[in-house]
Amino acid sequence: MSDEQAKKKFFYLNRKAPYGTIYALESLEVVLIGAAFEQDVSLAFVDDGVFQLMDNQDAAGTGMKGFSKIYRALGDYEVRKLYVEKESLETRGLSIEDLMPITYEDENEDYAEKPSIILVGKSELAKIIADQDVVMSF
Amino acid sequence: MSDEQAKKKFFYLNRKAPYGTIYALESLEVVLIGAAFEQDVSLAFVDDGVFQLMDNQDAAGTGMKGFSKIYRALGDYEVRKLYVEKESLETRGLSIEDLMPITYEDENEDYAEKPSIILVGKSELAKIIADQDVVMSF
Amino acid sequence: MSTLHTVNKSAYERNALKSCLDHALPGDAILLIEDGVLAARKGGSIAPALTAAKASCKIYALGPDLAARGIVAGQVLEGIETVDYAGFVDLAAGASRVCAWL
Amino acid sequence: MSTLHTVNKSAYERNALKSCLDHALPGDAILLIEDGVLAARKGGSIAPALTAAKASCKIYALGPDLAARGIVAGQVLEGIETVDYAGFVDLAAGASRVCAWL
Amino acid sequence: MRFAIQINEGPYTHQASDTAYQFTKAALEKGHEIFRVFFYHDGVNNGTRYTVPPQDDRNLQKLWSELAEKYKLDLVVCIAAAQRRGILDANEAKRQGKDGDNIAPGFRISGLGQLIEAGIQADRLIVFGD
Amino acid sequence: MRFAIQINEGPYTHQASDTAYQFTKAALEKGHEIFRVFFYHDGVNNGTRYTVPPQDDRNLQKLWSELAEKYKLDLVVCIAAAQRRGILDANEAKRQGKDGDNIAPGFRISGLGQLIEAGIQADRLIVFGD
Repeated sequence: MSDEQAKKKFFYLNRKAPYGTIYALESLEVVLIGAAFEQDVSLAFVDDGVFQLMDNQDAAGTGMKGFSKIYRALGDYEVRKLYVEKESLETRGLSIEDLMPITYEDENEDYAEKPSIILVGKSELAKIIADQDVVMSF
Repeated sequence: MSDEQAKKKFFYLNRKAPYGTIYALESLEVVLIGAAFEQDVSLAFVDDGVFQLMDNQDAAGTGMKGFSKIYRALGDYEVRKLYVEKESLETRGLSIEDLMPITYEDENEDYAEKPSIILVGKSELAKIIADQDVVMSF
Repeated sequence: MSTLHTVNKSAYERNALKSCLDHALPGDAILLIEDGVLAARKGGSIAPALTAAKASCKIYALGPDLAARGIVAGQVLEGIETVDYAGFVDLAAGASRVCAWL
Repeated sequence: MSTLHTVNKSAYERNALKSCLDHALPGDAILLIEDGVLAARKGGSIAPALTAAKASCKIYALGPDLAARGIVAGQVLEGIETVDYAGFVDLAAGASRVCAWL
Repeated sequence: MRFAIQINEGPYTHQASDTAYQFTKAALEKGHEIFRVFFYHDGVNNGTRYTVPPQDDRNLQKLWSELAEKYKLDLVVCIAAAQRRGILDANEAKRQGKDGDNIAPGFRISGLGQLIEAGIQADRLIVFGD
Repeated sequence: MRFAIQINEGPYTHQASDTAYQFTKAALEKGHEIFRVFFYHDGVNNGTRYTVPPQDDRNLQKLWSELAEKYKLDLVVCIAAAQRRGILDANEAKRQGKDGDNIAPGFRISGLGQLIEAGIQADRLIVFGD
């Protein structure tokens, strides 16, 4: 799959909150493995999916394994497009400041740290979906 | 548990549609087994639970096993109180005529057939819940 | 090219159908399957939203799932087309991608 | 005697909390657990409904579940009391029955 | 006080088993009695000894087995639900002509009557599910 | 056309496996190719041979195994998801020190890369879940 022409656009649609169910964690596991395949990867956080990116997650008291640090490491896996839907944040009383900072190093600009989170409106996200080859839902 | 004083009020809270998930069917299986214990049994159909009682169910095309006939047999198991919430029907554009007829034979009135379905408003149902000993949710 | 959206949840219980309608583009197809078909019944509170969506999207419901839930032919909202599993395959083949709103 | 109602679903995704609020009687207790605690955060669209319910019911949220989801102390709606698992046990023991809105 | 616990979901996919475990442990540590823990629906999947969760994660089956041993808990897996989902003990495996079993230590397979009995005998039944 | 199928839920509890089966069967009967069926999350529970559903009900594991045999389908159970949920083949059982395995005929255990590859190789990926 080294041929640029053969790259497919993979889109991970995350609509569920973390911890109450395992979908957020196991979706991340697919993203990490998928990174090795060098496709064009985007993640979307819509509806309760935006809670996956909340800052200050501490699952210790529940007995479950916390996994929020993995989102911060996505940049190292060349996963750099994390679309977060504005309307989903607003409904939940959240703003981008409530989310953890997630960045990547841009090798074309002397490894400057750049934000991976891209705020989009729902009509914009609809167009992004319409541009994908593979949509994985969890 | 033959002592009348020892009877407990068991309440089965059904809020999910049939077939999409197994909860409706496996809830019924508890009700059937539970009938042998001669407790005071009520079933409530609230929210999408009202769809469990829809007339004309035919699951053959899905490959799944239909089980709507079991509801009609509940009278034979002395399960005679099926509370259906009015507001839940209305939201879904349903009336009691859309549900299957479910009856029992009243041994105190020469085995006359009587309806098991009892239409209740949500405030009435709230009071019924407050009168129960054991609430089983599915 | 267009997207086939699938919705398998009851619109009365969850927000999946609403979210799907919010993200479908004109010309897309929406297929209601499993408990998702409950929204296709006439007279329900979700009906106006589906009727409005018909202006820009084609809406389908899986026939075997309607039948399982006791929704017979005359009770399906006008303009929603019933398909079987082979029809589902055709819709998936005819779209450029399939997006499941789980 | 009173009922302890538990809600473990996000009010933004499902209708469980709404249904619970519709069936709670004055004097009942409502405990938000698992994804149910998401409703306890200030500023969300579900907040007014919870605030209204506080007039007749006592509302609790499970602390470990709030923490897991990054909802810290100052972000919890006023009047919602945070409890731990031992507090959950006390609430269950103190009520006459426990009703789960799954 | 005497509690009974009903668990409707399997481990990991839903938080139900985690929350039920924390509740049960807290109740026992407060000196309450747990009459029975009944595993129903996908909850029966808590009772397989074949799970191998990641090393840095909790092992729910082991947590339940250990709690059962420490407090002499009665962990009952519903037989009808277990048959649909492939949870077997040695007896069931023999009866059904299967070549192995996967039930975990401290769990036993029995009928739905055990859930009803738990509802009758316990002061409170608490249901954990999806 | 070449389809890939992802199944996120186990048998019976959710309809996902039923719908995916009917879709897969219909696609094959129409002459389409199924590149792979990938079982993820609780979907791995479709691949245990220990299930014994009621005699008048469908046996989803057998339906999948038979369809796989008839059409040479590639049924892949995700290894990471399977470890959490107790689905083992003989190799995995040995590697993990377990005393038995429960994988059903026609299913194989492999990594998540198989799902990505299916997304790359197939014309359409269809996801069935909760």
